[in-house]
Amino acid sequence: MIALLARDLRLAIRAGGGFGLALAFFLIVVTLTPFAVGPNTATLSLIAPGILWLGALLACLLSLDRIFALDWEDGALDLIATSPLPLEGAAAIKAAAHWLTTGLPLTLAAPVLGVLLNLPPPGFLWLALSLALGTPALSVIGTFGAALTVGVKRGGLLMSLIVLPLYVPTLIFGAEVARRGAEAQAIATPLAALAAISLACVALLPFAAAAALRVNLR
Amino acid sequence: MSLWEYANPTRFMRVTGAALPWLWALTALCLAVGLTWGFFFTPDDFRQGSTVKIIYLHVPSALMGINAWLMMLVTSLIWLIRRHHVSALAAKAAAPVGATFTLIALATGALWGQPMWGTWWEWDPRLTSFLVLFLFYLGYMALWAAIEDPDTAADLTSVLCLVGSVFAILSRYALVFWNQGLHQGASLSLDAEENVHDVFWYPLLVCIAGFVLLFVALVFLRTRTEIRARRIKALETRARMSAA
Amino acid sequence: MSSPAAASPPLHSATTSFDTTPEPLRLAGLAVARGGVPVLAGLEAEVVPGEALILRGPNGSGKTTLLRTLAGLQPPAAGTIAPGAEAMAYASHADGNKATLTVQENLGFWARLHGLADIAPALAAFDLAPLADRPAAALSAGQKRRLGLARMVLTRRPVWLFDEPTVSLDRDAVARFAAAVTEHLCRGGLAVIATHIDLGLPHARTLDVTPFRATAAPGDAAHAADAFADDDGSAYL
Amino acid sequence: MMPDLGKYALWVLSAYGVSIALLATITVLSILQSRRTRRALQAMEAGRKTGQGESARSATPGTVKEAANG
Repeated sequence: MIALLARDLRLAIRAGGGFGLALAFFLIVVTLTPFAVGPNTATLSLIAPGILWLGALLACLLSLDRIFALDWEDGALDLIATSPLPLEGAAAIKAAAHWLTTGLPLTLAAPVLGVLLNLPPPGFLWLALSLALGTPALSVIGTFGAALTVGVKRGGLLMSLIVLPLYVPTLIFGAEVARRGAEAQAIATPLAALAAISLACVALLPFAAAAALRVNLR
Repeated sequence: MSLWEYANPTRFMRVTGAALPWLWALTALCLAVGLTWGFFFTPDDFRQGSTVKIIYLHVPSALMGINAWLMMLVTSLIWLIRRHHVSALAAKAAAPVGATFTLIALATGALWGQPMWGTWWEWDPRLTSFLVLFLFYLGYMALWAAIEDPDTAADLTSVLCLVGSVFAILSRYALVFWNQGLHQGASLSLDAEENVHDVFWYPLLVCIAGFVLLFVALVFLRTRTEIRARRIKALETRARMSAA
Repeated sequence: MSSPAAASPPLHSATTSFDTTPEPLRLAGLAVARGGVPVLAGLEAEVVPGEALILRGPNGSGKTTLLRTLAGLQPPAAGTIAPGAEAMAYASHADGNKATLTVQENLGFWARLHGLADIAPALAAFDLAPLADRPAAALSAGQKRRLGLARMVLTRRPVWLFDEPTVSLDRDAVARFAAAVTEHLCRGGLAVIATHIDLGLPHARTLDVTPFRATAAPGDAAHAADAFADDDGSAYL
Repeated sequence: MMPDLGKYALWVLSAYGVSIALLATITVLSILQSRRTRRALQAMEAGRKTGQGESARSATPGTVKEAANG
């Protein structure tokens, strides 16, 4: 298990690994928002949690099709499937690698970018916490989407169409925690719901992803 | 002869071939009676005025939009467990029909709400969950279209349907939490006492029957088309194999 | 039959033993399908340890599908395979090595994936040690094939499955490959290789898959897999 | 005969109009697709019946293309 994680992390960091792409995309989306919405800081701070969450979600979505496509093309996926490592483990590890290279950096960068959007002070902590809880779900749902569409040439768009509706619950609860945190309201329920969804996804979706991989490897 | 016998393509074709003409006739009858009865012969609601007539389209289509996805879920499970091709093809056939019903529910819901809520589209949780359901339908149909091998496509779409169903229900509750909601109370809940007044009730039942029959007829028709398409593909493969 | 092995450098002795004792490979009534359509049916074969089975047959006759079924990547349409997929080491056309990783990192990954830490003997066996820190992108076809062979050894699995291994290899690389497989057979391993050239392996038997093609004749068991291909089409019209 | 729809006439009528249009579309599309597939299958079955194999391959252009890149 760790061998696959170590290899994927090394690949991501190596030249052309695409480690910084999601972060750069996130930065661009956040900087574009005031151009679209106008520089009025009052409106910006109102929509800051939502925009930051949506930016992080789209950045996650962007880097999903790399999860299996590279190993599919150079035959590594076949060899990993014949190795003692079960496909469920491989799917979970791929999701963890995606989270470490995309979800975690986004979670750390979001508060910094919050300054750009004039995020109210109490919001910083809750934004980071909600993203920390939400991005694992985004990664593992994305891994499931990637496993479904790995056989499809240029399946990136198809995968987004499949994965985005699956992101709806996490986005709603995550953005709600960030917004309520920013406005210092009670956040117990959305926080619990967000954590519950993430835990359920991380626990169950690798099995669905592995089933999809087995079908595609046939 | 167990129920599973119907999954054999030839028997399915024979049975549905016989049933379809009757089904179309019954559907036309129910729809005609239900809609005309509801449209022409029911009084206006004291609060909503004549817009209440939209109930005869909104409630049945909303009901069928959800039931179509449930039917797809069941057929996907049947395909995964018992590997019956007809079941997978029925799921593939039902998706566009379910999507159309969901679209009708969305359109009629928006039009019905417009006078009451004063805006064309109100982010009401129940109406919005139909929008999300519609996105699920699009993803499901796109996945079917994207994969050439029919068996692989059937497997992958079945897995997507299972996972999608869980997330559709999750989205449903997330949306209720997300916006308290302006939707009128359940006009058709099982505890009878708070249901719509009788005079609206009977035409509504007929309309629902009409929509259910329409759904079944369309799914039968489209499944037969899918089976014929698979038959053509099989004959072509055979011709190629015996030629090569 | 002069063995070409003499010309190549000395090979590894008992580098890494097998993790399971090699048993004979038995195929009983095996049928394989590609995309739901049966390709081969009624396959009977037995390979004893120390022996190689060479698969012959035109392109698209099902050799690759058969190898993938043996490797456990897809379930057989009918029949049985003994031993199970955990005894099979599979090598397809694409060797699954990452271009941006060095030879050492690639081999290290495959070794740890199969529960082995030490890759030095495998590196030495295929004299890849001087190439250890060269990125896989900079390897020649012959060097890539040697890297693939080193991976096969690292899996410590008795049955090697090769799909057209000598494609784009020059004469010397082919000889080296044949020597490595011969060494594997001498240590009691087995091999199933889909190839068109004569590798000069000591105990090699050839299996032509063409007679086992699943013909389009309706009615036979493997054929029933495609539920829509029955002969009488009247019900469909 | 037309019921007095009052000031909401536009909403009610457009709701009925849109719904009936959508229902008609899905039904007509399904029927057309069904007919097209059925005709193709009949052509193929006829081809298969006349010459067992030889003419079947030439009867439907699909197979020739299929065989070419098969």
